[in-house]
Amino acid sequence: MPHLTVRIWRGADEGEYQSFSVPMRENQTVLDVVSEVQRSQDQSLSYRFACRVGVCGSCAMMVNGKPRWTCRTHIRSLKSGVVTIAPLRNMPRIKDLVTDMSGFIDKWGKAGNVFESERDRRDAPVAVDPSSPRRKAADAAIECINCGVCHAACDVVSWNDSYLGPAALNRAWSLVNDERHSRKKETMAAAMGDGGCGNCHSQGNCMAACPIGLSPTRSIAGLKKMSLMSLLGGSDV
Amino acid sequence: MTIETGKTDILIIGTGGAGLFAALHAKQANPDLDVTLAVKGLVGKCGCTRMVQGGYNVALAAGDSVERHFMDTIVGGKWLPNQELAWRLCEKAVERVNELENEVGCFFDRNPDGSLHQKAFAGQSFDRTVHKSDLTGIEIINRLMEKVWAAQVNKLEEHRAIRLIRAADGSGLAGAMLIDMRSGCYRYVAAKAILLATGAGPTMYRYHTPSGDKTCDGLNMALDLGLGLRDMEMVQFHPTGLLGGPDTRMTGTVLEEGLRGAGGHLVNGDGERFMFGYHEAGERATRDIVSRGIYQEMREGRTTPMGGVYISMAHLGPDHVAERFPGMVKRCRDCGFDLAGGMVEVVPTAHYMMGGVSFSADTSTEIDGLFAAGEDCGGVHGANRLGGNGVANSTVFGGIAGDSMAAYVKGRKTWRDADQTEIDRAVAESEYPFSKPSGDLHGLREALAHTMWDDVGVMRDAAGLERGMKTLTGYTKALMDMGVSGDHRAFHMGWHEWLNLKSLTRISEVIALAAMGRENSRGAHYREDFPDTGALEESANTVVYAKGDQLELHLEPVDFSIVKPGESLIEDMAGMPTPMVAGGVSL
Amino acid sequence: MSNPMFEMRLYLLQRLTAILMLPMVIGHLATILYATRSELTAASILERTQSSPWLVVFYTAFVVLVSIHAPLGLRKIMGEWLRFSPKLANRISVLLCLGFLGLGLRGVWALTGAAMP
Amino acid sequence: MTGFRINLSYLAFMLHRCSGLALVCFLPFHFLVLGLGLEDAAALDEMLVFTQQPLVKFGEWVLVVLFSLHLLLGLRVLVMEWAPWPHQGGLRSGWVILAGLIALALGWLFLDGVIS
Ligand SMILES: Cc1cc2nc3c(=O)[nH]c(=O)nc-3n(C[C@H](O)[C@H](O)[C@H](O)COP(=O)(O)OP(=O)(O)OC[C@H]3O[C@@H](n4cnc5c(N)ncnc54)[C@H](O)[C@@H]3O)c2cc1C
Ligand code: HEM
Ligand code: SF4
Ligand code: F3S
Ligand code: FES
Repeated sequence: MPHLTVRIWRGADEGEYQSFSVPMRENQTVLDVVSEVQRSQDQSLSYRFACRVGVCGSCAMMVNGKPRWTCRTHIRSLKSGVVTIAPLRNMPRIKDLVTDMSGFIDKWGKAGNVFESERDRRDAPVAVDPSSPRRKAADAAIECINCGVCHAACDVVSWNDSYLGPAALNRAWSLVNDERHSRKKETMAAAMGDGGCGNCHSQGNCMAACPIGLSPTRSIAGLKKMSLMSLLGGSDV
Repeated sequence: MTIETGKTDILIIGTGGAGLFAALHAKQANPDLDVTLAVKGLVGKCGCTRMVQGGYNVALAAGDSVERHFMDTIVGGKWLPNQELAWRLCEKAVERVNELENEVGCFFDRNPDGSLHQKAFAGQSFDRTVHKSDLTGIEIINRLMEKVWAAQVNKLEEHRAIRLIRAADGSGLAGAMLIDMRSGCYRYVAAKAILLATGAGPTMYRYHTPSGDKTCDGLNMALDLGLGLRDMEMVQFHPTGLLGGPDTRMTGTVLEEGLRGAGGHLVNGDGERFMFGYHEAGERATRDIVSRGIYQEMREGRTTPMGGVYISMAHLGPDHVAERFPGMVKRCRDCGFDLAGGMVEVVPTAHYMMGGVSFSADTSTEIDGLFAAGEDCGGVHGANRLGGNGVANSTVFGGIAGDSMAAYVKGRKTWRDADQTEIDRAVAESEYPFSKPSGDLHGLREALAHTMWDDVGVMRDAAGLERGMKTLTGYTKALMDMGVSGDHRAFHMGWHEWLNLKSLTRISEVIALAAMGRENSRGAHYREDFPDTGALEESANTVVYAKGDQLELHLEPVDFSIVKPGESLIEDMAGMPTPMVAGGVSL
Repeated sequence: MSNPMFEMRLYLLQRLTAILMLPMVIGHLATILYATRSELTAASILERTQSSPWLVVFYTAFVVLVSIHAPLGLRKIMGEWLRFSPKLANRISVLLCLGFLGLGLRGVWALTGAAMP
Repeated sequence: MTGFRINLSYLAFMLHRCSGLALVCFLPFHFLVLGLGLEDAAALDEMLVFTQQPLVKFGEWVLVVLFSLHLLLGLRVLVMEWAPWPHQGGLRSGWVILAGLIALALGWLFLDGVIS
């Protein structure tokens, strides 16, 4: 059976790559390879996953230098006989392939991403026209699984500690387009603040890397335009 | 062994729909409460609520009613549900969905007139499933996560609960023992009230859908406390799990039911459509029937190269399929399969556990201070869970748990003293594998998976169950002879797999025992040697207790407190698919 | 920052200056390309530039815009690549802006001085 | 540019930033040279002679290209930020290539003018 060489980061900030040889299989994802190494070669190898089908966003790693969701990345699609796997970029490392995602999640909150509305559980849901432009804009950004792949792909995130990053701002965009949301001003204020949308240089890595095919670049551009409107006082936000 | 200690008013174990809702409600009831979430993975980024595709059942629309939803649930559950719980589910779901929309911020799909869109789901007499495209769980959990982060709740992420600790004076529950998985340290958290919301999960089967972090730990901890587990033989199999081969984690993951609803064909290894041989509705028959049909084909050897059957969509037009099921098509493509134009191999896959901890409608349990909600609990669904009732269950009862716990801790100034011997025992039991030579954990897990699949699976009989039980006892012994490698504890996945296996083998035995005890066929439980339903009026629930190392089975008659077999709360037939979509579009 | 919108305002200012410069710069480029095709001497340049008061306005505006635009860009680069603190980057940017303004206006004066009344 | 940075939008960002930087470096000299005319026209003339040297010509060519590039890529950024997106994938990657081509074409025009 042909084998695949995998180089896996061991350690935390200090560490080194360790090579393993794993049997090649017809159907094999990067997560499978990592699992196989852990199961049959080194029990103590640390990695993180949950859903294994691309909905939980906890398995992202750097694969051959690119941030990816590993559970949905087929080895074959890498077209490479040697696979190098490292922990996700732009996040503090915990051990081996596991990173601390709490900073990323904190930024999500700092971007004003908490829904509020005037209604409560006794009221019926607001009628929302599914074909309205705002609903469509909100929808286009809403399916994010907060996997952090875009966050890892954005250089501004690594250069500027205060930058909220593409995922957090993408969510802010869906919120400011949510006609039910009553705290749009607060959400916009965060999106326009020091770490906000003005920091984005349209590098586009986020969009190119997002496994879901979302477009944080577009969402952030939307926020930039809305910021202009609101500073000019002409926005309905 | 040093043990870190902490104190909180309310400790919630698990962050699925049940856990997060409980945290939110407890904080709403009293913002000054100290609420702590402990979870095996990252908050909200693990468990199955996030994986919900199909949606959320709720009687919102004109023409639908709580009574109708209730009758569908009872009839679907083959008269085994606890009726008070089922009623509470259907009634509260209305409020909960409005809360999700208006307070939590879920942005469900709409009808052209702006009202919530509700789709058809199998086994229901009304289109009542609220959804956000086919990724409803992501929307629910992401919005809940945002709310919970903002609510000043303590988070113990990557903390595995290993034992619930009783009070020294026997008055109730004192706290829980956890392992901080990142450091490998033990942590005792004293709490006035604890919610068990670890989501059970039938991951001991060769093919299974749930998230990998779910390994029945909660059920195991409940058994240790002496609580009864009811209806444990009721394991729901989803008919179309992806089959990718033995060594890929994608195997077992769900291909949505809508594929069959839309007219997908199931074809066996000989290239024949076989479902009409089993049921007149063909591929559109209910989950249990289709699962058994496929299983039968597999048993008779008419399988695909990897040992399943094919699902084929191409005749509907590849472009049409790609457009209608973009998520499924992309998922298959990422895994190397062409769903839109080719044939994809599928198998029935263990999806949901209807059984679990016995609990009351206010989520309290027999142990003072312990509450339970979500998939860890038994009684709401009986013999079958309707698609869309799972997430309703976890969010409805999770919210109730938050309210109940906040009320419970009110006025309680002090924490109970822990029974130190229990704490010591928790540590000793977890340290045990480091005292043994490291072994082939994965091999054992595979063996367990095969046994459960073959002997305690889609179709059962006395001989198989007995054989299975014997083998399972052997696995329990084998596990105790097997240790893990190394001496460090930090993020040691082998160690955690050992602990997973400990829960899984024990709960597997519980399932097998309950399955032996039920000598009739109801819903998800099918006995080849007892294919009949049995008299509905004499319906009983199985309840399994642990007495020392032994498991004990009891049969307890169902209390038809609201409606008796033969009666109904609605005019027409409950549990019938809506005429529009036979078989429904569901998950 | 005292004003939470400070960052956003600077961002918008940079975009605004860019937009305003756009036609000017196109004109400037055209001039350069044109100039390469004709014999240039100091006298011919000065002759042309000093004959039009409009050019005074044009070049002054350009100098002002670019003196805002470029240091704002550098400010970001200082923060991102050199990891200067916001305070330091702000100070250097202001100095750069003043420097560019001084040098640039001096150049404009030199080129167009004769056109001034 | 490794791995995740391989996309035209990132290339555009880098080119835009580096061209901006280069222009900034050149700016003070440009102003200084113009300022020379204030003291005496002769110095400006000397300067113009100096600029006839091939190396300096090359430098000027680089500047013209970078200038055009910065302008065009800046325009792209402005369009991305302020104009509506036609569809989800509006990274305007084609613009990057186009901007490069136009910049080179202008550079050629410049060279052509200089050499002739
Ligand atoms: C693929 C899939 C699709 C589904 N689709 C639908 C659908 O369309 N409609 C529907 O109604 N239902 C659906 N279900 C069922 C539904 O997801 C579950 O019924 C429900 O979400 C369970 O919620 P829960 O809160 O009880 O548990 P979960 O959401 O599973 O959460 C369990 C939590 O407990 C944690 N945990 C586990 N063990 C421990 C431990 N030892 N210590 C600490 N924490 C622990 C886990 O990490 C997790 O956070 C689906 C299930 C799956 C798997
Ligand atoms: C019409 C002409 C110009 C346009 C349209 C333009 C446009 C832009 C834009 C949109 C940016 C922001 C890019 C970002 O943040 O990602 C920018 C940045 C910048 N510009 Fe310009 N610019 C022009 C002229 C100039 C000139 C003449 C100079 C210098 C002399 C200059 C120097 C810079 C610098 C240094 C940056 C920072 C680059 C960065 O942050 O990546 N620009 N320009
Ligand atoms: S936008 Fe895409 S890449 Fe970024 S976190 Fe969301 S799903 Fe992941
Ligand atoms: S990669 Fe970063 S710079 Fe902007 S377009 Fe994406 S957030
Ligand atoms: S394991 Fe959940 S996204 Fe990969």
